[in-house]
Amino acid sequence: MMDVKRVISTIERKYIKNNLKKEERFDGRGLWDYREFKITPNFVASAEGSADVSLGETRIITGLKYDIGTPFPDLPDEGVCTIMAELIPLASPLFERGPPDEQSIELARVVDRGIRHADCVQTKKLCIEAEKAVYILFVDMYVINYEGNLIDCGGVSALTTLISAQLPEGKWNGEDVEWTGGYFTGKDIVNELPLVITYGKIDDIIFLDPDLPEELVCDGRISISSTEEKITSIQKSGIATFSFDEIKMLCNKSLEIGKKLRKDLNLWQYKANNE
Amino acid sequence: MMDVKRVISTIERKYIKNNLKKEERFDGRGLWDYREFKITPNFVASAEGSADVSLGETRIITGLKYDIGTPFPDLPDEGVCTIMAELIPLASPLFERGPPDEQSIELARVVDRGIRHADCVQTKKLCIEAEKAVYILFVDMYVINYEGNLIDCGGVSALTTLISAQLPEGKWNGEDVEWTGGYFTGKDIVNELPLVITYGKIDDIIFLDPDLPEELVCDGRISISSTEEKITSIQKSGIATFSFDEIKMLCNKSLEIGKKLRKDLNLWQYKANNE
Amino acid sequence: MMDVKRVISTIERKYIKNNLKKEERFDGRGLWDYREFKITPNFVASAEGSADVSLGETRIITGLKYDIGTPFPDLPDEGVCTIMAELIPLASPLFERGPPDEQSIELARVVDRGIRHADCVQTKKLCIEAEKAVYILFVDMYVINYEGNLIDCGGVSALTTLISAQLPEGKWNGEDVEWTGGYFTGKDIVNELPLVITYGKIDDIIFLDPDLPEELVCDGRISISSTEEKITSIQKSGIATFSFDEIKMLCNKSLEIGKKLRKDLNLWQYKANNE
Amino acid sequence: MVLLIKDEYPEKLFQENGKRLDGRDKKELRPIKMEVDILKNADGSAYIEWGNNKIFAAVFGPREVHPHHLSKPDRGVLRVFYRMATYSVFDRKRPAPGRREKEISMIIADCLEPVLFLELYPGTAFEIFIEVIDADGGTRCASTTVASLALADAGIPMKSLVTALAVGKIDGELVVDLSGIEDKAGEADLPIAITWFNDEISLLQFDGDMDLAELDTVLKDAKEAAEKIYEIQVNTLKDKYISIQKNIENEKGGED
Amino acid sequence: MVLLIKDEYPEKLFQENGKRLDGRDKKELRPIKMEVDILKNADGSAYIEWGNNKIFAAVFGPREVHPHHLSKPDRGVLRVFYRMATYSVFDRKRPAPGRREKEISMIIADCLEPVLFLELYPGTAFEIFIEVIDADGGTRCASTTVASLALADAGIPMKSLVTALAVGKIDGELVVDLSGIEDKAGEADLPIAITWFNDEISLLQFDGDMDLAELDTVLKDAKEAAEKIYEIQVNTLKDKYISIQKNIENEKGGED
Amino acid sequence: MVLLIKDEYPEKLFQENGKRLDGRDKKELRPIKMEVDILKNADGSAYIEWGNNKIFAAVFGPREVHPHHLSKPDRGVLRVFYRMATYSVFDRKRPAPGRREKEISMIIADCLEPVLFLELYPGTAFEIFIEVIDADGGTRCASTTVASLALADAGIPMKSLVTALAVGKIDGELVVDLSGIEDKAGEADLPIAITWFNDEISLLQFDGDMDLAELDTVLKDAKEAAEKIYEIQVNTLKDKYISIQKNIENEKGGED
Repeated sequence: MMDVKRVISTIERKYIKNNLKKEERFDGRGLWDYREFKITPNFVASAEGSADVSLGETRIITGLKYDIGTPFPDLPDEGVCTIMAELIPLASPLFERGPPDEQSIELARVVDRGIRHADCVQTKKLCIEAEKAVYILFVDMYVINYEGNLIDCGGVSALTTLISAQLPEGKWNGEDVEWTGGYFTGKDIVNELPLVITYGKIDDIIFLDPDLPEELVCDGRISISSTEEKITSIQKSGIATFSFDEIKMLCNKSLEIGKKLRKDLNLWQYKANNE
Repeated sequence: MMDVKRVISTIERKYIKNNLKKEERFDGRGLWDYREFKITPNFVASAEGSADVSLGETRIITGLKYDIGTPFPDLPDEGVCTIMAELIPLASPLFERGPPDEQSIELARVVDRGIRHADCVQTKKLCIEAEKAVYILFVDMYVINYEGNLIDCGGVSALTTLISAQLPEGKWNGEDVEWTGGYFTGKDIVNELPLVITYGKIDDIIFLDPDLPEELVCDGRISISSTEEKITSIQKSGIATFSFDEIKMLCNKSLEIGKKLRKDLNLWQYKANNE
Repeated sequence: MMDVKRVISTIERKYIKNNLKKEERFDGRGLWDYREFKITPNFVASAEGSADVSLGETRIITGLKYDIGTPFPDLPDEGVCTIMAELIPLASPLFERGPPDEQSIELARVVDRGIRHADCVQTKKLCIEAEKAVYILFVDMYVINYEGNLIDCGGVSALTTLISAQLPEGKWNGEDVEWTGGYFTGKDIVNELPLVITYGKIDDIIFLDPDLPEELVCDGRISISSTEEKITSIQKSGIATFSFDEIKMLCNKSLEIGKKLRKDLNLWQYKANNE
Repeated sequence: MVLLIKDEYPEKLFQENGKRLDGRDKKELRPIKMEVDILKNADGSAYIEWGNNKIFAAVFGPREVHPHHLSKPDRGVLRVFYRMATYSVFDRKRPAPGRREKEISMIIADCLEPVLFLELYPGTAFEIFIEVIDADGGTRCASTTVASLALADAGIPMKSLVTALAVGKIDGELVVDLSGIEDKAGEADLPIAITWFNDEISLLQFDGDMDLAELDTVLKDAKEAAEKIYEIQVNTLKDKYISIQKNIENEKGGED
Repeated sequence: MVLLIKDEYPEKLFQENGKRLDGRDKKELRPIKMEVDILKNADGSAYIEWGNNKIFAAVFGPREVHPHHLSKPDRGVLRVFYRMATYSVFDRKRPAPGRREKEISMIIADCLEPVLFLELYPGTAFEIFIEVIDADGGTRCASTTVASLALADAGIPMKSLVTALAVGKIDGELVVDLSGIEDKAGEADLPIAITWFNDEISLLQFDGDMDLAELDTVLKDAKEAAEKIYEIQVNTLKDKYISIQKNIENEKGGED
Repeated sequence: MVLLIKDEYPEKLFQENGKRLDGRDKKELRPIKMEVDILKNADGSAYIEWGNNKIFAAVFGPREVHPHHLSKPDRGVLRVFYRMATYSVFDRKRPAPGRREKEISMIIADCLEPVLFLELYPGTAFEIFIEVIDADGGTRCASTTVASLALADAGIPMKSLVTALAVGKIDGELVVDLSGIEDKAGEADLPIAITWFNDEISLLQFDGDMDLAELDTVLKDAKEAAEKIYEIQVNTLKDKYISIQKNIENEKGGED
């Protein structure tokens, strides 16, 4: 792979940093502004749920497929929801072909943890018959264009996909699963709406939603997932270090920004309607 | 791997092409002549069917193994016949070690499609008990020497292998498959005898059964499978383009050549006899 | 990987060889002396059996895990014991990351064969219910430090691990395996105590228990497993050749050295006691 | 375990009124929509919606070849990577590219190479990445068609565009542009690509069962239908140039 | 088939006397034992026993980078390979390294890099191999802690040691140093690492459910506990130097 | 699901008349047939039928080493790739080479290397590809024997040929040249190879159960039997040179 860090020259690095110090960003945003989110739900006819989400020029198309499987023995009445990410080379010359690399593992894991620990997907509702049959959901994210901050874009993409989902409803006939003829929708599955919010850090400057050049020059990032009142997941990456006070400040900010974003995006509008 | 195209020098390319234009080939064949086929059935004692087939110096040894499996849900009363090809490095310095490359995938696929779409293997006869147990046949081709036109050699090799097959006959005892003591032979399985016929194209010259130097210099190939009256499969490969008239001419020729070859090879003579 | 043979210079090779000719070794041992064995059983709390074994500076930590599986159809009343080895890069700059290489396959196979053919693990005692459920034991060796002669160290490590084992005892309730509440220990599983003994050969000099420099310069090695009275396994490796008389002499010596070592190590002291 | 709903096919592929299940006549194409210059990070890109197919193509190059031993000293190489998203099909596809994807990649490369001047780019590679986001029959043809647009969008010299579509036989009738269901439940499927600079066929596959007369007819139908698709391709490129033209004029206007 | 004994968790994680299941108070660490210079073939090495965790770390470098394209012309690279032995966990782990192991490797590398002067070692690599022989909760933190010791043992210039531990919430109570059972059955888990040269946080992960006040408290607890672990690290290194010192003195004595 | 017919072994491996199941005496070899120069694209090749074993060997070299880092500056390397066809055994083998095949490849390489002068070929490789088309016990020995012929056919300087066979114990009796069924159902199996230039053993493996006296006897039997196989190897090469000689003479005759 190209050495990502070398795509940006030392001059650019200085320029970006100096601008950030002056609280100026190349695209005119303030330090705590998001780029624009654009959401198209149900983009993929073959999927049981899907969303095409852009954050600025970063674009992720996510789809949901399902299977019926036997539950894990230690969670006999819970379904499973897995998140996968593919950073395909179409999206950037920085991505290479081959098995998932560290960056795609990170994207999937951070989005997954933001969802998992917020009691977002009600896995007990994905149970058809305890110990016998549960839904296994596959939420697969494909990065179509990469312009920085995949995580926040992926978080909204995965969440919208789940909300838009519509699965055939199964019941246990004593031996096998059969279709009731009805459907099971995102409204039945999704409980909380956790949002993951990512900040970059260069030297001692912290800013929201890094775009690609900012991501390439920054020392590190921190992604904080939260519901209305609680922090549910944190992931620091890169070699930046954060002071204890900075962490507290960012947790605080995340609750605040999350609240606003949750209202602005109004994701429930994308729920499936045919029941 | 070696760059196949560079094995042949520009001078050789010109020489081969000029000869073909004069309808002359290095080994004295006319444009529409096959090299000689040699067939040894039942070459491998450990296999349930096998054939050692040479087309000129190209040699492929194919064997058939079977397993009993559960049928696909959407084809509950049909067995399965899979074709695999290995281009082992023993056969040519052009082949490298490692997982199957494009050329071996192509060989397996073209032979497979020629067989599959001609209703050659009667998959319903490979059913022991609907929804419960069917035969899964593995027809595996090993290229022992490579001197061009693997596909036509492989087609005859796979077909002879199927015809020579002798499988233990199973019956369903309500719970499991047990052996009746009898056998199931190629005669019971094979219906049609589709033959795949390959042509090379250099500039605007088309010719039957390319040998290795011809294959290495040609712009492309086309393989056409047919039964007595019908075309059942076509596969163009390489960067040659064909006019609409050329395609019609070749389809016509394939029926004609196929008829003659089917008679000459008389593959039914290789059927297993012990029932 | 580094070219192992080039780690040792020609001068060192001559020096080691000349010393061996004078029956002198760098660490003061005689030609037929072992380095010291140190054994710590039950090193790993998470494993059902384990041993930390050093032979001089060579150190292998082995653990045993189990699973319950269906027996092989041709051995319906026998459990399975598999041996695996990992030569992790922590143990030596000579080891590289990646899938198991030839050396780790060799270590696992030679230790496995020494155990398997000596009727060491009584696989029939690993049967819970014929045709239904048997124990599958995984004995996994991790090389922690590599200073030559992994095989003899691994042999003692695997054997001690088996002796120290303590598995929950299962019984068949007609449908599934349930725990009796009791345990199954190494004493119930292990029958014979085969020891594998390895010799190096440089030119025409043969010596016991090669250390790392000796292993790197020697032409080949031979590992001989034996019980009290019988030879149960031999494996020659490397490009040394042995005369027929040398083989006879070494088989003889192996019975002799094995007897002494079996007494000195007194492996039965490490058996699990809680029944 | 069996999925709740099986991917089953209807017994008949024509309605009582003689129309196909999706309401089309035998020689009618599904709705097709194309866009170019849709992916900012690629040297050229295009997007196609063809029935329910949704496919992106991105072109990079000429650029260095990785791994290096795949480069050729006397010409450029064309590498195509056709992939399907896991969720683009009825049963979730495994994430790793399978044999089918590799085979189709090779076929598309062979089919596009005749229109390129690779001899002008020794030692370099053109790489085309194709991602099928939603699949509904004929993805290899739609991919070829959109990849040819992406090459044009990248400004790479070409002898002509390439247009591909699948024709075939369903319920005994010859039709053009097989839908997913027609592809699976029909009797014959013939993907074909035409290189317009010489009016010849650069991709041809066939699986099924046809006599010579049927083949003759269906090839003619294919060419007629391809001409309609070609027109859409050309207009998509024209629209792009018109819009660029307008931008330039607007800027000039602004300068005045 | 189901294993005979399931890996089940108790309903309560506190005893009646208010102690945790292993008898600890909320802010009490498990027993920790460290050693350095334990693997003769490495440039630096260390071993830690932390509760039932048993972990080895070996450092090699600065050395050539394989494969070469991973090297950087202007600085050294730090590569961490965290692996778990198959038998180190309740259900046997598959031998090949999984995604989790690769992710943790990356996290540990990011967490250690701030204390190194990689700009002084252009074109080379430091490689840290970590092998978890026995696992009981908090392996990523114990691995970070022991890897930092192994770096020091290798004599590599460092701004400071790094200390990591996991704090969290079990049965609604905030505790430090989660055990394996507390990690699995608890409500929140927060691994954290501190780079002592700037008193900042170089690893921070969190999964669970906490309000801001809880987070504030638990971070404070984490720092206090980390200071105790740091002391053990420093003493382990001191002991090594003292013993080297003694050896030298003994030798000198012998010379007299 | 269980295969219809299991791969079962008889209870006794001797007939009432004292002969082995295939009619052989204890010290009798199975029929052996060899050919050289059978694969036109290799630098040297050979084919062996030994009982029901059918094995091809092809030698390429000296040639460049891929990947390059496996080459040695001061000597050539010998690489052996032993593979079994999927259909060569009772239960279909998976297509990808397994651990057993890699292990046997290494053993055969070690066993053949002593007869080569690799120090004369620095930086290059000899590669031997062995394909077992039909297997019936003793394939590693038959492969070694046929590979040694292929090396000679390639005209590579050798100190001597190498001959290998398996001896063993079945139903308590020592026998030579174990068949497939004897290998699986017998008590002991001892593959051995002899390098004739020094009359020493270059491959020796043993699995089973023998006391010293038995081992002594069986090694003697092995050597006697190997001498018979060696004769066949030599005659196969002689026949080739005679036929070349004749061709040359015929050509000369033609010239007259």
